[in-house]
Amino acid sequence: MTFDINLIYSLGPTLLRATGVTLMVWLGATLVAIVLGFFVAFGRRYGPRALDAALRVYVEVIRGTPFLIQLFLLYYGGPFIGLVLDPVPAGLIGLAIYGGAYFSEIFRAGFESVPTGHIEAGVCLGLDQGQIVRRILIPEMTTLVMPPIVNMMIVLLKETAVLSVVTVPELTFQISAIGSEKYAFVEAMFLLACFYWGLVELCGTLGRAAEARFSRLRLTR
Amino acid sequence: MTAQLFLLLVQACGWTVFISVISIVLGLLLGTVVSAAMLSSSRSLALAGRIFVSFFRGSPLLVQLLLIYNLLPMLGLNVPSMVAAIVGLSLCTAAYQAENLRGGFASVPAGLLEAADMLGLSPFQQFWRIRAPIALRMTLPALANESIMILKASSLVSVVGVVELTRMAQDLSASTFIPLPLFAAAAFIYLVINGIVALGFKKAENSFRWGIKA
Amino acid sequence: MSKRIFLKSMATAVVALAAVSAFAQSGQDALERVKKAGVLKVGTETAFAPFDFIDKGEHVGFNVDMYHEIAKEMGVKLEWVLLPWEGVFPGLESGKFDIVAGPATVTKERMLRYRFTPPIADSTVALLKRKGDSSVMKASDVGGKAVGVGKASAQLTQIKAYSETLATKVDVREYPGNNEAYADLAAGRIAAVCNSLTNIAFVAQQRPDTFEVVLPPFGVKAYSAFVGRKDADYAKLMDAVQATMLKIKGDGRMAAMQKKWFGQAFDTPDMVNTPNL
Amino acid sequence: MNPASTAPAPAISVRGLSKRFGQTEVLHGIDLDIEAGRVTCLIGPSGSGKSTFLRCMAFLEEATTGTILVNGEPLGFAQDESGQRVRLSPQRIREVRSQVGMCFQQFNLWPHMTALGNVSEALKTVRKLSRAEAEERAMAQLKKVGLEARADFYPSQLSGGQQQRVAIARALALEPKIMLFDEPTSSLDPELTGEVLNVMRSLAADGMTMVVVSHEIGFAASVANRIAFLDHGRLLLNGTPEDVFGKPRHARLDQFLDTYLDRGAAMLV
Repeated sequence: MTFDINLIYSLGPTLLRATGVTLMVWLGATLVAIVLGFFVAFGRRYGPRALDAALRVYVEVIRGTPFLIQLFLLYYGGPFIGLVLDPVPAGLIGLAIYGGAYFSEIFRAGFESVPTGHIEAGVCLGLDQGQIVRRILIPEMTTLVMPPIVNMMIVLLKETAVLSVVTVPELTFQISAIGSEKYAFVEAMFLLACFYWGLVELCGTLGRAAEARFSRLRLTR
Repeated sequence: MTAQLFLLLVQACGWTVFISVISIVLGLLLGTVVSAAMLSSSRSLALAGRIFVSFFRGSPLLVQLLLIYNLLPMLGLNVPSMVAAIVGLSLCTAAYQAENLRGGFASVPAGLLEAADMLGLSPFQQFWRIRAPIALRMTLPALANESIMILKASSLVSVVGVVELTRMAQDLSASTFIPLPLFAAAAFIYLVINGIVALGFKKAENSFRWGIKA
Repeated sequence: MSKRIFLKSMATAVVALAAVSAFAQSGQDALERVKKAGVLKVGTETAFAPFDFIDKGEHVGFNVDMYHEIAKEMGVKLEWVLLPWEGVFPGLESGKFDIVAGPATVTKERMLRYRFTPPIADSTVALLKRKGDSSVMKASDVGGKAVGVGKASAQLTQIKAYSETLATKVDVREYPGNNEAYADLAAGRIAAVCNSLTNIAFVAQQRPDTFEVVLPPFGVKAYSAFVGRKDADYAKLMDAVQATMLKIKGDGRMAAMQKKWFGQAFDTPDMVNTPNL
Repeated sequence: MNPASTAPAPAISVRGLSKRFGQTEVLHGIDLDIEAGRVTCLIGPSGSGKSTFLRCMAFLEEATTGTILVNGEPLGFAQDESGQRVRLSPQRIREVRSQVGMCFQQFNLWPHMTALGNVSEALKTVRKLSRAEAEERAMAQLKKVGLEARADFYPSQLSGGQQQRVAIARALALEPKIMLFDEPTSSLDPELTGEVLNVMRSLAADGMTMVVVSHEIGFAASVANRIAFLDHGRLLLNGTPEDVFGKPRHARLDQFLDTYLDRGAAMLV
């Protein structure tokens, strides 16, 4: 087996840029997905029954099919219904729609954990709906939903690899190129493992730190 | 999109289900062992457990599969495609399931085990009669999620030469050049399989309610 | 997990990989092994029509016929190992199979790492467009338009070089694979796909209502060939395959197969020693 | 057996028991004999170490120093010839501990087993009885606590008082010689404490040796034969209810009764 370490050095700047793209798409999509997931969960719990049914279909279809296929249909099938997206927006939107379904399930569990009595207490004190969400719902469920949110963020980080299929110039797209250009597939494999493991460990460490911080806040309040 | 193409997809999904089911079961057993290691008082055992979980959760499954398929033969252990696929998927899901179970085991109240201890149940009996059933029941929703994840992730085992549902859709679209209907059909088949799995787990959850209302 | 442990385990992985590769260097001679087992194992991807593809559930194509002849001549049985393209070369390196079908366009860069067999087809590039698109009638019409091409492929080099010769440059879009590029051509994001004529002729033939080939081809002459290892213990095997293929070419069997799968026979050289790319 | 002897051999004999968690010593050199066939109540303020003391007698906590003899046999640790404190084998610990049953504040019923399952589990797995025999004996115990009609209910379907009675039945099924109760009514609604206390009363009437950590001073005063008062990890008082509660009272006890008890109970004593 041949293993050319110099190849890796020569790729430095490209890999740096690709890491940037991966992180940007991942963070952007995660942010949108969390907001989307929150509103989906909120709509399902407190909205009308028909909305719950419609959102349920969204959640189940997204969770029941592979992300690769969803993204392929969105990007290459979209234009046939008039939805033409550039690669990076398509990747961002696809990842956000995918993550939103999972985040909504996390928030659903979070909402269920808040006793109705606490919300009723807020109503009695004359808080409006927005205040109840901001001042009661969100703070109370934070500790419970933080660990699964961090977990899901890690899953999404690894799913960004799929974006290569719609030509987003992220890590997998760039690294696998050294495979097809120089036929250095083994080096590519090794690099992929290193980069994703490193990023995931980083994300996990930051996530745990954030969890610890949030739970401290809760205790001191 | 002809009936013949759809039939080929359905045949290929047989492998998807076969490999996923075996991997989930093996992963559950191995995951139990790994989570026990992580909870153990031996520091080196706990560290080994943590590294296992870190690696198999942190690196892409694609790379893990390629390593198993291509590195083991160099060490003189030639693994056939099917074995590599099952081993790779099992190790990966074991890491995720170990984390789930760790949470489940930790959340079994210590008092339940003290009660068992007072009644003279051996540590082994305490684990299998009290701790494991409760932890498993508590993590059943997570196991359902993980099973669906694995059914979807099994599309990657094509990289070691097993033609499952996604790969068949890709192969067929590379000769018919009608990817959209083929991928939509594959998505539909995944949805049906995962719907059945989700229903099965709901049933299991309901039959192990132990009187606790939903 | 702390950073130190992470670095440590990474270092261990590197050492292990190095040790494994050293171990893999020392092997039995490949030809002897193939003869002894009576089996030639060939790795390939089945998403590369008309070379290797799935038709009615069966693996067929030019490569299947060609390797059938090669194995017959060498007096061994044939065994296919079917993998996605990203799994093919790791498989070759780890000895999962003896040679790769593919084929791949012969380039200088690739010759540094692998040994090519005698070429099996002309891989001169041409353009594929949407059926009835009157804005692309000849290759030079793509100046200023978006053209899709496989990432890091030999065709990418070709279209880039060609773009330089045009008054308005081509907007080259890179795709992870040809099939994604075809899908995007159908979706309308790009005006054409640049690929070997052999491949796109087949695409147009399969979906005549959707696609159409833009003739004539352009760019420099290039050829595609099967790929094997350069290691010393593979030299005899590659020599044997090379001799066998030249025999099949010499007696006209290869031309017949080319006619069957590509619709025409190619005039290919016996070996490509100094590729244009 | 021996009518001449006024003081029967103690069921549990504690000597010089200390317990520390890290740097903090929570029990300081406690000596106490638990008389057989009698009810001993451990009382004291929160944090006085009474629960820890009880858990030491169950060997759920390991004492840092000191010895505990259960019917004359050392529990957990013994002195060897040279006076060194040595840990006994798990087998031996289990044997000695099998004479002791325990009830917890949180009941600790296993949620995945019915009431009958909870009571019969140890009969099957520890005593190795056949399923039929185990369930028959378990049923008899449930009958004793008045819950035979609830045999097939899961803990989540029972009230707190019923759960605690199942827990008592579970402990009694193994026929222990001594029963330890760790605040058995503390997590119950007031109207449910009665049914549990009644079961404990009838158990006392049957002559069971009992050690009860409780805030139910009324129960302590009326049922207990002995009261032990712990404060800051020390055994301050140890005697009959009349001795302990009667006037003049120890100043700390007076303070405790004032601070920790509802007036109604304090009136009783």
